[in-house]
Amino acid sequence: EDNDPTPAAAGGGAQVAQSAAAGAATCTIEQYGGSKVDLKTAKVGFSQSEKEANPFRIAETQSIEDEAAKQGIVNLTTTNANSQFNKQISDVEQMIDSGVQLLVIAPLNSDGWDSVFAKASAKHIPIITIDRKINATPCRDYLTFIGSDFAEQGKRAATEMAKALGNKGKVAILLGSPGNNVTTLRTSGFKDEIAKIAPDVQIVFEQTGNFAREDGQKVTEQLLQSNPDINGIYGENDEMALGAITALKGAGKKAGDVKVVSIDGTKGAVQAIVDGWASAVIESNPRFGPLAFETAGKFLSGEPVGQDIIIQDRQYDAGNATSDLSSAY
Amino acid sequence: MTTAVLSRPKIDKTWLSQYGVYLAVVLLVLYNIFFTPYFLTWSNLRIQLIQVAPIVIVALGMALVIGTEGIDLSVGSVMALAAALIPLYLGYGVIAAVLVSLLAGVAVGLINGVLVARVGLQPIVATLALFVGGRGLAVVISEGKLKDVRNADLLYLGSGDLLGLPVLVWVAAVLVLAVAFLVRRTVFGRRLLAIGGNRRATELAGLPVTRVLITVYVLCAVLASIAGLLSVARIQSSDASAVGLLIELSAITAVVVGGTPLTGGKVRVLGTVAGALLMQLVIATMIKHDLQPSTTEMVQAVIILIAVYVARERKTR
Amino acid sequence: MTVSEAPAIVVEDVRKAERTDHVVGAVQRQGALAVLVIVVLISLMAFPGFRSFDNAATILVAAAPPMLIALGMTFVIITGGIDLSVGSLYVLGGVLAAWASQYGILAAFALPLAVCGAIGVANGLLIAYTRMAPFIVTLAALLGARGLMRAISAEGSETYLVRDGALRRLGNGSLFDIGYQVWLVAALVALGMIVLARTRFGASVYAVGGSEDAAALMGVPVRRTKVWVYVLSGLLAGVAGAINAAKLGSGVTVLGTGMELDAIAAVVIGGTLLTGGAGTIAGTVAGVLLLGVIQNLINQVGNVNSNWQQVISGAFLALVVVAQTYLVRLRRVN
Amino acid sequence: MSLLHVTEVSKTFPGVRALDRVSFTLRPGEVHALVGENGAGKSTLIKVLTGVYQPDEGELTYQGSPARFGTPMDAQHAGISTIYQEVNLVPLMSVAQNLFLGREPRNALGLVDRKRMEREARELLAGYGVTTDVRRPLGTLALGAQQMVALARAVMIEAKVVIMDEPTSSLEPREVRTLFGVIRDLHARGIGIVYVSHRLDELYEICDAVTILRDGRVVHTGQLAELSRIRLVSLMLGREMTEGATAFSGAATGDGDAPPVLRVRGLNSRHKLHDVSFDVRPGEVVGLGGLLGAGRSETIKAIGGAYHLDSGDVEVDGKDLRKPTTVRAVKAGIAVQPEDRKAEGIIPTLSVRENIALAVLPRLSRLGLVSDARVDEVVTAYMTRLRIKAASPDQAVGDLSGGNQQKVLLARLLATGPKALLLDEPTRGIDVGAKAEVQSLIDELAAEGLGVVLVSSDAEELIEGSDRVVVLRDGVVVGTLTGAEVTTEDLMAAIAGERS
Ligand SMILES: Nc1ncnc2c1ncn2[C@@H]1O[C@H](COP(=O)(O)OP(=O)(O)OP(=O)(O)O)[C@@H](O)[C@H]1O
Ligand SMILES: Nc1ncnc2c1ncn2[C@@H]1O[C@H](COP(=O)(O)OP(=O)(O)OP(=O)(O)O)[C@@H](O)[C@H]1O
Ligand SMILES: O[C@@H]1[C@@H](O)[C@H](O)OC[C@H]1O
Ligand SMILES: [Mg+2]
Ligand SMILES: [Mg+2]
Repeated sequence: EDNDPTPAAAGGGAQVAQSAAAGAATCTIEQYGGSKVDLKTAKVGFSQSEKEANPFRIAETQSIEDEAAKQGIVNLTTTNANSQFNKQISDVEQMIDSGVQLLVIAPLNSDGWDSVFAKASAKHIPIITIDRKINATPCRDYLTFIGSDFAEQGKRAATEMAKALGNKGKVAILLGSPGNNVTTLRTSGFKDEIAKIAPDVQIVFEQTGNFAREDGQKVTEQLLQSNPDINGIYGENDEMALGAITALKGAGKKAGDVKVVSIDGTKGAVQAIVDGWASAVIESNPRFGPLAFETAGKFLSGEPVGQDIIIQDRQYDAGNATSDLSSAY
Repeated sequence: MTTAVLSRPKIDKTWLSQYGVYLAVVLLVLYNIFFTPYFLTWSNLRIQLIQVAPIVIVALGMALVIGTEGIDLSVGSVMALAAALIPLYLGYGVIAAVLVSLLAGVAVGLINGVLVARVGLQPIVATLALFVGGRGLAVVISEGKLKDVRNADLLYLGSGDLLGLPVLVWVAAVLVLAVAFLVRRTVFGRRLLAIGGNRRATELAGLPVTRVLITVYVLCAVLASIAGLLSVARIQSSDASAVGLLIELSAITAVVVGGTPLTGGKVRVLGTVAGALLMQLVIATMIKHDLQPSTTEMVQAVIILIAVYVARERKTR
Repeated sequence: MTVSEAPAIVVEDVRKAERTDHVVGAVQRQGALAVLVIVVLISLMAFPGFRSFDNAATILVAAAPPMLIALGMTFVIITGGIDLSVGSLYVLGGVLAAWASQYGILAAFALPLAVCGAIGVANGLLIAYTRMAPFIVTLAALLGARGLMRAISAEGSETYLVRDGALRRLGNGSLFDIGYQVWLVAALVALGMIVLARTRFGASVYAVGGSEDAAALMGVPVRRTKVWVYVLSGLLAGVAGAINAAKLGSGVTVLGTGMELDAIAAVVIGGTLLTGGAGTIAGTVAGVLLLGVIQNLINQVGNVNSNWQQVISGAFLALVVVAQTYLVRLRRVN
Repeated sequence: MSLLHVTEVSKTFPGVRALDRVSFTLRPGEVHALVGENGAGKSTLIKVLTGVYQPDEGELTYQGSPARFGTPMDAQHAGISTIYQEVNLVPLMSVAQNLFLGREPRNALGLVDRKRMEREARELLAGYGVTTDVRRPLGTLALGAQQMVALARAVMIEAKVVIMDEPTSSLEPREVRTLFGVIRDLHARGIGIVYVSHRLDELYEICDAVTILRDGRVVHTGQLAELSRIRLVSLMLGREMTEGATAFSGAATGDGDAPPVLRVRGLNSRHKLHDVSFDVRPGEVVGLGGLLGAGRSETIKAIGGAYHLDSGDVEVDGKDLRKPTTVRAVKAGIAVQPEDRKAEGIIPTLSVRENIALAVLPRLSRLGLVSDARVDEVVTAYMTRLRIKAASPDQAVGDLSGGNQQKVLLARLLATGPKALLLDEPTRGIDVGAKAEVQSLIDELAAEGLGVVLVSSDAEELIEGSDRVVVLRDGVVVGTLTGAEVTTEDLMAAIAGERS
């Protein structure tokens, strides 16, 4: 009865980097320090931040592991901090002690990486951060960031929300977990764009759902009681939106009564579009494996790589949800 | 049905300390009726009851354990275990899945009970081990993944109605009555309180202390696993890493705010329900006024302190 | 009754079992240390990655904040109390330290000390003067302090950066290749040992936990002692937060849940009785290190599903505590 | 000239007026007996004198000027030192630490000077006849030795008043001698002593003055020598008494030919019991004699399944218990009254009713549901029979006086309808009235055909109450006194090892 999300490997949806602007900063091994190594034999460490309840996380880890296998990287160590930040820091530090030559980090928090940088820079270990960005200097503290343009995701969600509501209505935001740039930018991107394009859309409610389904459901249940006239819910990720949809069903709403827009592109959320419960889903592609190792490979063999590698994210709505369901994760 | 056996008449105790929790619930409800739009609607009440039901169920078990001068930190992990097992056995039908998750509760309860009653560990330490390990196991079993649940029978438990009330609330209500009855009227209930009052003496009086204690921990864990499977049914998915997270603290708070002393020897079942309702209403009130978690948490802290201060036991010696 | 007037002699005869008693007693008191030594020895042989000096230094640095929290917790638990607020105070302390670092390193310590100390005072006063259970008072403080932390950090979304160079150096600099904070913590632990073992305050701490009524009748300032242990615990949690912020370079807000239970586990593994009246700081030190080493080892084993970590930690905790209980019992039966 | 004086103090607890306008005067160099039934208010008065409780009304004068002690420490600083009824030291701390707690010698750095503390502790205790490793946890010492430590601690500070609340209840005769030596010494130094005890012999031996409390009121105060024992007891109880050391009838009971109701064979427990065997026949009271630490309590507990046995058999009515557990023992008809009432007997938070019915609930219930009517029946019966004084059956046992707690405990045992009743110090710390009641109750129960095992450190009680005395030393049965041998002299000789 359960749907085991079949992740990355299956089907399409490989990440594509946006073409970098001319003159965008790059980084080479000379600038960063360190020496060339063969990626295949290099010791690589991957640090995952959150528990893998979220399909995004499953797909992300899977993609890294699959790609490593595909490229014949034999020496990959993975750790999972189970959402404990201090554990993630010691996980990474320990990998540095054990002599990794490349670090791929999906950071839990955008700040707080001083000690890791101190250790890694002493040994010139390149760090690629994926999905969330670290507030530090690329090509010095870390090598590069690969991920989405989160403010843009927020904007696109706003556009879809405005469209779904006909530029008028009351909207609630389910915020992601605090302390990272993803939440911050998805919020500001959304609000700024709404203010610009649909001033008649009012944001009446903002509570955190910690990127988690249960929290999304609980908060929405309360929200529906205090603001029964709500027209739209913006979930900063799909899990919270799916929780919100369960709450909507529980409150006796019909599909489409309240417009739901969210970010990530999980199977469940895209299916919700098919079922009429969600209006649109902006993708946040978690399949970082190929792009991360391609970047690392280039860098370690001496080629320059971008300091900020922004990927292209697709989008699902009523028009393409059914046909593109297979590329959701 | 002569004198209430649970609480001897306390001439010394003010009315407030006995009924403080209920008063607080009433006050908060009144506040909301006047100041919170749409509060006094059936659908709102319904949501509050639905949300509080799992906490009430866990708190019932916790109250029994606290009555024996124990504590059970592992309830959240038991919920996670129950949640993790359900999708695995749903293929064999809802009954099988429910039974298996209840069995997980029995197993954890037995371990806790044996560690406390036979090995003689302090409850907080004994259950700390399963608090840590139990959730770990649940996450291992579920491979850390969230699994959607679509089984209609199971979902009925989480979102269905029976005679106009959510099934979930019926289950909680029946369990409240059952536990209240257990504590007040049965031999088991009195033995439980005796153990909380003086375990050594109860032992020497020839009572089967080990058996009673183990049973209490099993009951607590089974109640937690019921809460776990109901949560799965309600959230329509099983996420072992999230279900019941930190619920041990909510449950203990409900029990203590409800007037059951941590020193054992006394259990207030209805007080526990009121305690859970009070904390639920606080959270609901805050969210409804779009106040942020920071405010909610600070208000909760103050309410806990006031409630416990008012209901605090005088020292008997 | 015919009883001689001769002066009574109550001679406690040397128990036949006294010697085994001593051995068992020592093992029980230093059980965590013994287990720690064994685990470390085995790991040294089994895991090459464990052998490096860097790895040891990493374990020590990571253990520094939990060590301070467990140190305070040891005092509290010996009085028969418990402090659940330390995890929240730790995060709060970090955020405050990071914010205050713009005014220099002294401010970065003074502010968290003041705020966390004040919450400790509140805990202590409520526990000592109202007879409310420590569990519940500090549970309220756990919520309250977390709320406060969120309130000053825009619900956790604002992360203050550490602005002070000296504080950053304290966080990531080292002396003899061992982080400054390890030295700082070692000094505080040593101080804690002296206070507990060699001062009147320390004696009061044991007396209050051993028998509160007796202590009161013997003239021990029971309430004052209780207030002080919670203050101490709050202060140490604040310092722990500050040095962690120094290390991370910012006041991270997403930390600390469950930290109080880790600290309790470490203290109990270290042989301190939750019922109060007995325990040592040396044991706590071993307990904290043991938990740190276990986490490190699980990563060493390599790609075991990291989900197993908790299972193993839980099993280990049970094992150590059960073993300890049997040792104590063995001792009693003798 | 008064050293310590209270006028018209009152103290009310919920439901009880523990002290009702009590006046009391202690003069320097006087040993003043404070007597009264259980619950008369002795301990409460002492606690008022020493700052544990604040009186509701009344004045306190100390050394001629009004005084008010907010805490026990205030009283201690003023020179009033107390040994409370239950040994009140910290068992997990070392002997030396207990002696010096709060006034540890310190070195130049302000740190506790442990060496000096331990040396001084050793020297000090030697003066009280206690030689032991002062680094040992106090709790590992025998109760008597602990009491001596408490005494040494109390006298060690420059006390002007020393208050002793039943100091001898857990001392053996030799220790009582030592204590009296200390009291005489204090007396000679002009220190005022308040002495609470239920043992009349002791009072007449050591006290000058007496104040008698009844139901929280002073019913007599004056010189002890002017008061006959019989008068004293009558005043205490408020009714006339006849002479007699104990209330045992002395009529030998027990059918010598009947098969034993309790048969104990070869009890062994490492370091504590060695091959302990004896029989108890229906209607017989078998005393267990011996010094503190002889293993009497262990024997009783082992029979009741509450003490670890390496080997041994216990039979009740010919049925072997096979590895006794407390549950099995109670089922078989063994009822044990433990020595430590507070820690192992009563359940303080529960009511009198709950405490009495506790062990027989299954009998008073159907399908696991308790019948309140049947419980009330049993509870009322025993409360009447044992004359339990409580505000109501719903009063928490923890709020009763020691004697009444003891009776509640006995009621619980009797309610189980035991065949063998094992009593460990059944009259310790209870007043003469209650004591007499308990003693005649024991006779009565034996007459009804119960087998009774009696442990008492009161030699008279043991001798007069028992038909036979089994004497233990170091966990070994060293002799049995039967018939005409059941005398104090023979008992002492057996204990001392002069006969076998
Ligand atoms: N803390 C308390 N709370 C309630 N009642 C109390 C308390 N302390 C004593 N009492 C009651 O006050 C009365 C006097 O008790 P107190 O302990 O002074 O008696 P006592 O003369 O010392 O008796 P005993 O010989 O048994 O020690 C008793 O009825 C007792 O139940
Ligand atoms: N395992 C033990 N460790 C330390 N002290 C003990 C131990 N067992 C008994 N004691 C102490 O020794 C004392 C006497 O022991 P025991 O109970 O055997 O004496 P007894 O013969 O029953 O005498 P009584 O009943 O008069 O106390 C007790 O007061 C107890 O405090
Ligand atoms: O959308 C999400 C991702 O971008 C974030 O970093 O973590 C949680 C995800 O659901
Ligand atoms: Mg008394
Ligand atoms: Mg004894």
